[in-house]
Amino acid sequence: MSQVAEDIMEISMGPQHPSTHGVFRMDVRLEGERVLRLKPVFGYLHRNHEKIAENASYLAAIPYTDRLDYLCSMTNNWGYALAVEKLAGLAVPERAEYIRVIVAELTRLQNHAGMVGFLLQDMGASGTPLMYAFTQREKVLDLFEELSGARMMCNYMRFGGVRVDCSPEWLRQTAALVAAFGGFLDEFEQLLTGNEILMARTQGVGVLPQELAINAGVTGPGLRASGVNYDLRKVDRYGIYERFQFRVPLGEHGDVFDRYMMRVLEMRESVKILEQALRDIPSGPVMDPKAKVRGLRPKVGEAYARIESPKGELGFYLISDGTPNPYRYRVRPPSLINLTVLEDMCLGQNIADVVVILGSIDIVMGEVDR
Amino acid sequence: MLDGIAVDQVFVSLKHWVLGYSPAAIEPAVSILLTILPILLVFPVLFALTTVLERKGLGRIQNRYGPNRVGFFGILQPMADALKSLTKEDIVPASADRTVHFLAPLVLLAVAFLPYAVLPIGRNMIAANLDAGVLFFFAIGAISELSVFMAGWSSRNKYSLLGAMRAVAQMISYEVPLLLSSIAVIMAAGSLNTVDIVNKQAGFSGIFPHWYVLTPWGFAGFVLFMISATAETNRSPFDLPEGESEIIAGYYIEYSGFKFALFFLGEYLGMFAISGLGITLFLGGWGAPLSFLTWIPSWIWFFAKLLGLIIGFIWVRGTLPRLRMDQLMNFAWKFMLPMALVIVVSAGAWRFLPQGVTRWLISTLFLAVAYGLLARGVETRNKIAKRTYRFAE
Amino acid sequence: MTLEEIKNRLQSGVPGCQVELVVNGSPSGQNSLLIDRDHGFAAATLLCDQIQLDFCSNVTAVDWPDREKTDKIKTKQTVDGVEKEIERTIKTRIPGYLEVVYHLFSMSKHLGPVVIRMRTGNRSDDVTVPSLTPIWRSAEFQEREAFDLYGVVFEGHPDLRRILMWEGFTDYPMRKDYVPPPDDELEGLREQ
Amino acid sequence: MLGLGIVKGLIETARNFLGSYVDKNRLVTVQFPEERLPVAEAARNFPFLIYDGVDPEQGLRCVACQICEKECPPRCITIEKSKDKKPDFVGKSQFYPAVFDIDVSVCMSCQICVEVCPFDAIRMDNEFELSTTDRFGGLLWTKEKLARPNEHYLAIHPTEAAEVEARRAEEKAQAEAKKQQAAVTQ
Repeated sequence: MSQVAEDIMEISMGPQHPSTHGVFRMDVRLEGERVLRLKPVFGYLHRNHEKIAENASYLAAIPYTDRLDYLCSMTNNWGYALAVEKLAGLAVPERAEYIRVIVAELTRLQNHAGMVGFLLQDMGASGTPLMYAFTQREKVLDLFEELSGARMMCNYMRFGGVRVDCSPEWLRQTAALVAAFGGFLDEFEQLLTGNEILMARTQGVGVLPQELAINAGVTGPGLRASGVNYDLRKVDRYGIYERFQFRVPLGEHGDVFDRYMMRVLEMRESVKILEQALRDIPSGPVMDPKAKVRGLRPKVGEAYARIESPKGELGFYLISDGTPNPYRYRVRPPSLINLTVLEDMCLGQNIADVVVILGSIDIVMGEVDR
Repeated sequence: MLDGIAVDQVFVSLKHWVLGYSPAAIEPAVSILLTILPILLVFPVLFALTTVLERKGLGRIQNRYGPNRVGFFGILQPMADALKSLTKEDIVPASADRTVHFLAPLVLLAVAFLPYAVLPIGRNMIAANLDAGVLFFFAIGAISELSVFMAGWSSRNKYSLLGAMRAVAQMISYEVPLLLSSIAVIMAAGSLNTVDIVNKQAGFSGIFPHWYVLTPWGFAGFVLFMISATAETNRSPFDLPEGESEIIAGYYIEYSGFKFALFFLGEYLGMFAISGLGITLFLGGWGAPLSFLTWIPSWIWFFAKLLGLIIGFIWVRGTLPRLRMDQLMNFAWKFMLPMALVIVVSAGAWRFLPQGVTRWLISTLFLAVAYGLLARGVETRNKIAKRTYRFAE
Repeated sequence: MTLEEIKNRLQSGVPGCQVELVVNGSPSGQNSLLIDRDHGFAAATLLCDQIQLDFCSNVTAVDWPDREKTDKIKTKQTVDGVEKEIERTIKTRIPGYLEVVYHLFSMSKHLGPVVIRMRTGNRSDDVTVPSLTPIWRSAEFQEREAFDLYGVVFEGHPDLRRILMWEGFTDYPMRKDYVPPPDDELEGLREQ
Repeated sequence: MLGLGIVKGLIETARNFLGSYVDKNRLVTVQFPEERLPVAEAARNFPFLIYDGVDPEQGLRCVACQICEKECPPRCITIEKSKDKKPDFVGKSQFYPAVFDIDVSVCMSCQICVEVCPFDAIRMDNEFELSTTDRFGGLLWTKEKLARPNEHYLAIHPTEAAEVEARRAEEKAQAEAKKQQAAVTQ
């Protein structure tokens, strides 16, 4: 580490650091505790997911999408399945669309709860909010295990529907969880939202102006915290989201507190969506009968599909050349692109804030490095 | 039922009984030894119990068990921890300054045991009845910063240096409110001698004791004292020197094995010492809380109150996130310091006004106005405010 | 705002810019505009400012190696006096190139994807494309990734370094003709 | 009023502290070796081969068609066809795998092999206490280690197994009927 001037200190935060949310490194130049320069370094978890998917068939790529953002495997599957359905022009039966919305919103609940828990952990609360969040997350993961067989690596969606139908018992358990989730959120907010130390540590910290957010392609709760009304569930209306009444929370200041509140308010909206979806889920097939399980050969062409994953806009860009393997398979990683503005937000703040700002962006290294 | 006094003085009479057997020539040495030995035994055992209590308390706060595998309900967990820290390899970084690196935990430990000399644990159970007991306590308390900086500097590690800088800045800046909040008590008691302070609070009016904490300025002083005590011992909302999530472990990052355990022992002993002083100044030392309870021995009351304060520390640690360095300093100098001065004024008003309701009203008025103004100052400086959010359809 | 209108706006707005509509065979119907790389930057600024495509969602590179197109053509040939139609297959070698694809959206007007593509000269020495990071900051990391995994050099990129592979790495792993180095440890496992 | 939010937070943790002694669904910890959560019926860990009847060699359903080997994303299945054939449950003579290895250290339990297998020969087990010290040999499961009786499949995935049983029984009945008809017309 070069020692430029006597009082300038260069330290490397990561890749092995308690709060970089995975193997992520930041070359930070400090003057005392104030940040002068911050260069993120990626690549420690790079497995070349895209090359693997290009050498495998369309079906074989699905279990790999679980490992992109390994906290939200269901929404990753959905993004990829949506892209292939657009590419090959497959239809999805009604019940499957409803199940997709249900599991996606469940994923959003457990991801946002986890994110708030990790953010408080970075702020020094010794594990209490994280444990409350993870208690709820366990309940959601048990539902996923009941449905798809695995807690985190669900491998559940297929092109033209979902792999397994959900039993009425499963729907009852989901309804019970959704009913109790409101209570958990009230307790969580009582512990956190009014807390003066939390407000002092996050309000006015890591401010992201609206123009920079749009220009730097920040998407998801981070963008809406800066006041931009852009939620793909409302913009693209993919799946059957236009059938549900829910609102999109918007912040004004675009600082860490707003990003925290976005997650909490979005959890409340997801609970509303889940209640409506569970109420009017139809019966019927969950898989397009004529969709073939293996050996899918879409016609030559390309397609770009994107969904509102809990981290932001997760896009899949596929080019097919008629063979069973995709010619080009590209994942648009919301975590990586949201990190573009990390340095802009951290300049001038001190080192305790760098950790909090990184936590508020909510990255998962599996998706950043692919 | 045993006569109350006998049980109360059981340790004192035990000591005199043993003294009787020692030859006259070395009698003063043996008597000193007999007062030091219990302190060296009782408080490390209390440290062991507190680690279990802390981990089980934090566990239960987080809806999980705490350690419950080693021994019955996890009681033997500290033995396991001690064994682990003894057998762990003691790694010293190559570029470390070896002697200072080795001395740091020893200095911390020596300094951690000294304050117990002036703490009245029970009726005439005090190691050294100094006239300036409180002054001695604060003088010794200031040395622990030296050992923290020795540890941070000698490990030659950037994070430990950051941690050491933070530790020194924090301890020095919270020493001032600590002293000022105890000045009100010294003023009211009229003496620096801890035994006098406890005796001043010994009387009862009706069934309530004359504890200083039950007066308005005393309660505010006690709250201020405990906040700066948390900061002094680097415990939770103020555990910036060992901010795990920011600078990994602060000044004891390069310590492993038994030296690491010594740091923890030093920190916990500092916590017990400063809680002991808090009990002596505000909670009436070893006095009984209600008049009809005086038959319980005095030292049991001291340890009961100590246990209460420890539970308070654990409770706060389980709830609050950490402050940032500049907020910590602002809070000390711009909220705690003026508040402590107002407490002194309020204690003065309490002292010279006649008894009765007016005295209560005036001193609480002082405190309430000061609190309102200073709290608004903190909120505007940190720009914290409740927020409402709009929703798009 | 159909693709045709955008194409005309581009041709009128940016003098001398060749814009070609690339039809997309899949039912997704996302056709794209192939813009020549010399006027790429000017075209992109027009798209961003005048057509308010203020959000560049996805930037990626695609490797099109040299291809052999074999097509049968029927020619009339007189063979020893008799006129016969014979089929001859001719192999035309299409030189490969690296292609960069940008998916642009408008956050203010909730406009759908406008896909623009730029192509490099060939796959070996002439691999430069104008960088659009000065226009959309979201392209910064994605262009660095395209450089790292495909070898497309972006002129005007503020900080063009490898983003995923380590500095000492020389090859471009995502190209179709990339041969990974023998992984000794793995090989050892196979023989056992 | 400064400090009110902190006090509310303290009350919240106190409620959880007391709740964990009183309220059953607050304290959710399961003491693993002594108490065990019931395994979800659809839970999956590593694949296993099914054989009917008693003898694993004879009853193995797998006909070494190698579809699963081709479709397996991490390619952890290696199959070598046998030279001779043996009759399967409907009497048709089929190949059988001489070698059927799954490298369990590579397998990511994604159950695509189960999905693509046309002969219901491979299913996902939910056994998870599988740690071994031997990294190479221990985790390369051969045919013998993979084979499990059909009863095991009926035990761990009851509903799914019931459907498969029904379908196989019906196929068997059709084959029988066709055979009788063929015998009659002869």
